[in-house]
Amino acid sequence: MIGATHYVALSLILLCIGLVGVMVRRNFITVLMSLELMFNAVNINLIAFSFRLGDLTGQVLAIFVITIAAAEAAIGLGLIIALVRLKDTVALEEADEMGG
Amino acid sequence: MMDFQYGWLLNLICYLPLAGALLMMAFINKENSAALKTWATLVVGVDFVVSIPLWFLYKPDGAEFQFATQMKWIPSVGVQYLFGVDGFAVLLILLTTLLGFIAVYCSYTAITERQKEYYVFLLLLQTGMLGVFCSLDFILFYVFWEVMLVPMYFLIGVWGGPRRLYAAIKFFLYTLVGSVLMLVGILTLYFFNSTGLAAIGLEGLGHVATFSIPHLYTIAPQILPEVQFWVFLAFFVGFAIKVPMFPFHTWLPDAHVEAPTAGSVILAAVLLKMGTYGFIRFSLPLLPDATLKAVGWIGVLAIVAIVYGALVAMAQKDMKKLVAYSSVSHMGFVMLGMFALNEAGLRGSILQMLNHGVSTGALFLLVGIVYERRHNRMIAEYGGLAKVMPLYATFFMIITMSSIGLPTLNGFIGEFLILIGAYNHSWVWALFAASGIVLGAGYMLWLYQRVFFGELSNEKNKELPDLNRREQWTLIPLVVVAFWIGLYPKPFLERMAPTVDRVLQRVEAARHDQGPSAGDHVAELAHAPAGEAAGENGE
Amino acid sequence: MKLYDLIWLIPILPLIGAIFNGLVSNRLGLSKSVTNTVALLGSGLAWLLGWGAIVQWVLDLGIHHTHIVRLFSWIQGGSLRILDGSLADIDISASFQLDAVSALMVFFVTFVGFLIHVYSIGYMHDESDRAYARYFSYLNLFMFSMLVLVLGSNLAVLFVGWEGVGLCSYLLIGFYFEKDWCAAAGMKAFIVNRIGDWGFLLAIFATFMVFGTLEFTEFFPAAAAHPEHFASAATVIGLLLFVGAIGKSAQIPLYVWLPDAMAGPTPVSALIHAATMVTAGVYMVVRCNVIYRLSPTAMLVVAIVGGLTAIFAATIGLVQNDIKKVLAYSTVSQLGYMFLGAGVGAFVAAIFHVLTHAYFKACLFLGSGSVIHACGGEQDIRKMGGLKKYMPTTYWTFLVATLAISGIPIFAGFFSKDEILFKAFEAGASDLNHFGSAYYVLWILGMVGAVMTAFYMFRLVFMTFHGEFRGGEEAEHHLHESPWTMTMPLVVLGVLSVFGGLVGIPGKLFHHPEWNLVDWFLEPILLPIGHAAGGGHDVSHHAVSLGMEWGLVFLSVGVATFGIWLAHRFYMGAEALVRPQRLAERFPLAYKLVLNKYWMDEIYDATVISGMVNGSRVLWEFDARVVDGAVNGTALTTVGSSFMSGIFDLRVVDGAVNLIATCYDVASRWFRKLQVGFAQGYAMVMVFGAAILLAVYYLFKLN
Amino acid sequence: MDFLVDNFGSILFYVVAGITVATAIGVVAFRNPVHAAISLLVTFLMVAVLFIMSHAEFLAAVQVLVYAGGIMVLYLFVIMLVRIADIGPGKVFLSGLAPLAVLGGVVLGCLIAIGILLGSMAAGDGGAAAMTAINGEAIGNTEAVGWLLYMKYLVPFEIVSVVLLVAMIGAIVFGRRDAGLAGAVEEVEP
Repeated sequence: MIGATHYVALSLILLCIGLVGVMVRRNFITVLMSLELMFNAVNINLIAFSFRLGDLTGQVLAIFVITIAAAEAAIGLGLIIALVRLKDTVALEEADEMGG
Repeated sequence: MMDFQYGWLLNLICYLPLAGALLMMAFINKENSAALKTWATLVVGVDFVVSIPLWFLYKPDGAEFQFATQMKWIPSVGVQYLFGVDGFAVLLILLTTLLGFIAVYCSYTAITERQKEYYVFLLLLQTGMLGVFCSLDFILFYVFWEVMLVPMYFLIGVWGGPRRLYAAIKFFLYTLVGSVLMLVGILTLYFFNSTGLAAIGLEGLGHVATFSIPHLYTIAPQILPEVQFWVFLAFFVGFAIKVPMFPFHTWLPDAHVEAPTAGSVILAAVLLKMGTYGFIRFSLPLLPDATLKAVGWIGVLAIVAIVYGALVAMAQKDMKKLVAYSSVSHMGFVMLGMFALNEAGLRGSILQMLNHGVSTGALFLLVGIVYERRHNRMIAEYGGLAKVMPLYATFFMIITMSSIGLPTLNGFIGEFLILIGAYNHSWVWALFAASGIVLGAGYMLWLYQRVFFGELSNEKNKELPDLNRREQWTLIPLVVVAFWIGLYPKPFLERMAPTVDRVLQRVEAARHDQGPSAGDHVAELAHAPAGEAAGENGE
Repeated sequence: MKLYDLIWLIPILPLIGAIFNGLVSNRLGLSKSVTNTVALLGSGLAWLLGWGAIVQWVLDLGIHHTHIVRLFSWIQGGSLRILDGSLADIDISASFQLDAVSALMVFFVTFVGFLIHVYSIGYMHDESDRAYARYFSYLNLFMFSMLVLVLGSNLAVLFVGWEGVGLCSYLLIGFYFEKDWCAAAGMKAFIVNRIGDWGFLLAIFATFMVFGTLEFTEFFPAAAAHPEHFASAATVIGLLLFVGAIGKSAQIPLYVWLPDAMAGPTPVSALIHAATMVTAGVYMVVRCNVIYRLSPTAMLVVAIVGGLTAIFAATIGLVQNDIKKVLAYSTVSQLGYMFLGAGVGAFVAAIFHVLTHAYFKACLFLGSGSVIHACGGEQDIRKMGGLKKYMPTTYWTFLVATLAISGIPIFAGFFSKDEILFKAFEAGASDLNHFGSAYYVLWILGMVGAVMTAFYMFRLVFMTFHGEFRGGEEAEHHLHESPWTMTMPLVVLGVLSVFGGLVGIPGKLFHHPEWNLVDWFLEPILLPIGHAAGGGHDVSHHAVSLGMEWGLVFLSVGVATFGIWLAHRFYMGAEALVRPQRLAERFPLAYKLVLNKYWMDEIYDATVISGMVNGSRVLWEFDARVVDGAVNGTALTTVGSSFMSGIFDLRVVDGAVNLIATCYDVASRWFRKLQVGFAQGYAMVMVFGAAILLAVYYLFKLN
Repeated sequence: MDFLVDNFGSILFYVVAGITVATAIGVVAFRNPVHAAISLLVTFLMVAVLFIMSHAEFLAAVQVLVYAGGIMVLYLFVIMLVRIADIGPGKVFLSGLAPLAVLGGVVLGCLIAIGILLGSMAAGDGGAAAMTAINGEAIGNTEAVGWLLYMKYLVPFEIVSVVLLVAMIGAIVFGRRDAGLAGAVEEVEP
């Protein structure tokens, strides 16, 4: 029988994939998409526990996460456009002029 | 002992300039000089207006301290927030608010750089000075005393003349030395009142720890003579530097010469009064034994200051320096009257503080006016100004006469009472001190002659404009007050009378039971209920 | 309401005029007619009110009544323990009193003041509108002060007027302030007066300490009631008061300011420096006659100073060539006579001489003003001469006044001066206070002074009005009689110089003592002193017989005539001006001594003034070097020691601190490479961090 | 077939989970962003299926509508707009760090897994009814979520909406051509 553990495991795998994507990809767009993956991982977790505990709050929380993810996507994409304007590239390591 | 009615009024007066300064910092653009000036003037103007009710609401036959506020501040060591004034402080507060207004009003064109900071400092200074006169808790008093130094330091150091840094640092350090010694004195009294201090072998009275001045008044008769001596010495140095008494006066000419006009005005009119205020508020009533022993020494120092200040003033080539040394001489009169320790002398002393504030303040204003036009204070640069600036000459003449104590003007009443008090104490004092009026006439009239009379020989002076309307209005209030005090000083004398009487009572008490066997007192009081002190503060 | 209840208004009226002219006319530059109308109204109304009040007072209350009008309580100084051990309240009120002396003073001060206001209209006509307003403002202010002085009912109010007239004198002497020497003269007057005020102030304090009050009507009776008790105090108070009088009335050694004071406009010299202000000292001594009569020492000092001044100033007057200077020294000399009178107990005679002196000296000064006006500002009598034909009115009034001052019978000065000299002689004859011989000497000095007075005054008349004009052709064309505003006061004062003395006819000589109105009028001020032995007023009238008295009268007339004859011999006719020249050549030292006023100004300059100025410079150096040097030295020591400890601090204490800082610095240089905004790097660090945290957590959790 | 019928839920889960993981790896692995985006789209859809399986029908709908419909379109827009397929070789030491990063991810994953395994979590679906009920009254899942969202979590809901608004404004500001970045451009360009 599929239980919460399975969902959590799946969620963990997705999270790790997203994490690795964030860390290794140089393409800003891909990095953002990896972030979306991580959001989804979290949502899976929330839904699973919501079902497991019989509490709808998890779903509500998931809705908030989706909303925030949308907001993040909007900002992130805006940053990509800005970066392209500035540097004509989407390589994340180009944005390294903060100091040092 | 205290009357809490209208306590808010005192707080309002004290903190209004502070609030004004904060609002100014927050909301007024530093480029907007018109708004800065208007706002600063408005704040000090309103402050003066709200301080006027003190004059009418103060009841000479009422409690010693009126308009009081009492709150906890640092309960662990017994520091309270204690505000309250007697007639003496009311007069000084009014003097401060009036002169504060004039100081702001006279700076419109004199200060062209960093105007925002300038007015903020002036307003802060105002709060500091008012706080000193309002405080009835030693620590609160000390805080305001020190707070006051900082804006003054900047006023001299930033907007001053060529040697401003030297003057500002000298002023600051000199005063600081004095005030640190004063703090030591305060702490000694504090420990004497409460637990004592084993390290210096000081045995305490065992009261609840407090810095409340009204409470300390009540224990004053029990303070041991040797404690009184050392505390008096500490206070003396602190206050004498501020007065300034000979030989602690040398910071004054430098500070005055370098300070901007408003700074000089405030310095002369109010800051110097802090020292004499301290003597009357603390040294005399708290340390009567030591006071009685010090009378001779301080009298001599005061007379030396009168004669010496006048003579040195005569030798000056710089107008501001001359006026500064005349301050030394005038403050000598104040000290002399105070330590004559009789009603006439003390009343004259207090009145002379006001007079000096008005007259010398006005003199600095006048010097500032001509300095603003010529950027030169050397007497030799001038001559014959009465021709081009008749109105200015008239004002200068009136203030000169007020300064040298011409009857019907304020200076006379003060000097008359001081000298009659001094004569009462010792005719030798009066003999020498009265020579100050001759010398005073000498240096002031010589100054007047060199600046205003004679031929208008210097080309640069030929086109000097006379006073404009604003300058006139900075001077008119002072002239009016000068005549008022000179012609009808009764309202002033009435208001200071209770303070004078109480101070003298406290001193006389010590004179009569000279040297009570102090050990018995301490033993007796050690068993007194500990709550007594707190009870007395509250009344 | 009776007019004598309004005596406070007498000084106030000119004050209003002064304020109006000072603030309004001067500021707005109102026309001269407005200015002088206001000024005349001020002084004129004061005159009318003053006379009216006096008349009503005499009629309603009588001359023995001292009428006091108390305005308000002025100075409340609390209570003081005075010498007798009781507590006295310092409560000085602003109050005025009308009694015989002040009535007499008000009588002539308002009147002469008004005349001089009128005269000034003409004299000051050439000034600019503003200067004109300033002048009249000062003049009115002077009237205010002088009237406060004479009307004050206590020493403090008297002092207000005393200082007030000093101020006005200062302002008016320095009226032409653009001339350095005018301004300097004003300052000199004020400061010298201040030296006197120093004594006066101390006298006030002493009075309070002795009597516990400053009101005349309170401490005079107290003193008179217990003469022995207050004798020594009276000496102190009397001498201190006299210091004030010396300053104000220009006696030795403080007379030096008065000749210089002639720098002011001539009407000012007439009003302030001849008729009124300078007599304030005499007024004050007479006012306090009770105190003086208690103290023989003080009396003698007053007499000696007065007598010496009288002759000393007269000798200087002999050779001066400036018309106003001569009059100035003559004033000093006459003031000396007044003090001589006061010193010998002839207080009434002293005040009488004040009155007559006011008439003839004001007339002389105004006359000289008229002359100066005509000569275009020239004051040197060597450049005048023969003015008689150009300005007859001036001449005749001047001559009359000269006769009066010389002591020719009928003329005003004769009666007063003669009475003073007679009383001096009498004091010697009756061995007053056992100082008889001293008083004889003073009488002789007075007589010699009288010769000199007659001589130098007629020298002045002859050199100015007689002979040929010596001022050159051009100046001669401008000679003219002055306008009526100037001559009218001259005439009035001239008439008074003739008849003004008749109020004080020495009736005793004719066995009609009641003829002497002045004696009758002023008698109330001489309070009877409780114990006969203490008093000096009790001069025996039997010491000098009537015949002797007549003899003295003729002697003094003879002396005056001799002076006039001498002047005529020296300065009239063919040998005019040659004889004095010869005399001067024969006694060059004496001549130079007198011409240069005994070098008194130079001596004062060399000793007191330069001593003061140099002393102040030395003190200033002392202040800058020693007193301030100590402060700066302390500062320097502190800075030095802090520098040393600074080095220690830098190397040792700070070294440790810096070491740590260096570590941080190096580390941060290395670490900052991570902080470049490289987001993925952050993420990686975060992941490892989280991993380590979790691992650590497990390690602890699981064990 | 019984096996299939009986274990339909499990089989479905494994299949869906497998696709999810595979496409997720695809997102990270594809060089071409378009491919990655399409891969991500599939992931989203699969996650929606998982939601349905957990009785979160409403959320599944939202997932499809918002993610698949909204956010993905946005990504594709940007990818089209930017038109940079290949970003060339990396200039930093990052390439060398990639294995380390993978290692870190794996280690963290393992550690979390340990945590999950250590915790006791029994299988079960005790909440199936609860997913459609509110206050014990059975209604639809959507209605129940709505009820909770608008009654109990109204304030967080409003706050989130504000966050969204802020993000919107932020995106507009970043996307603007002229202001904001204009100065920065000048500074950067030599």
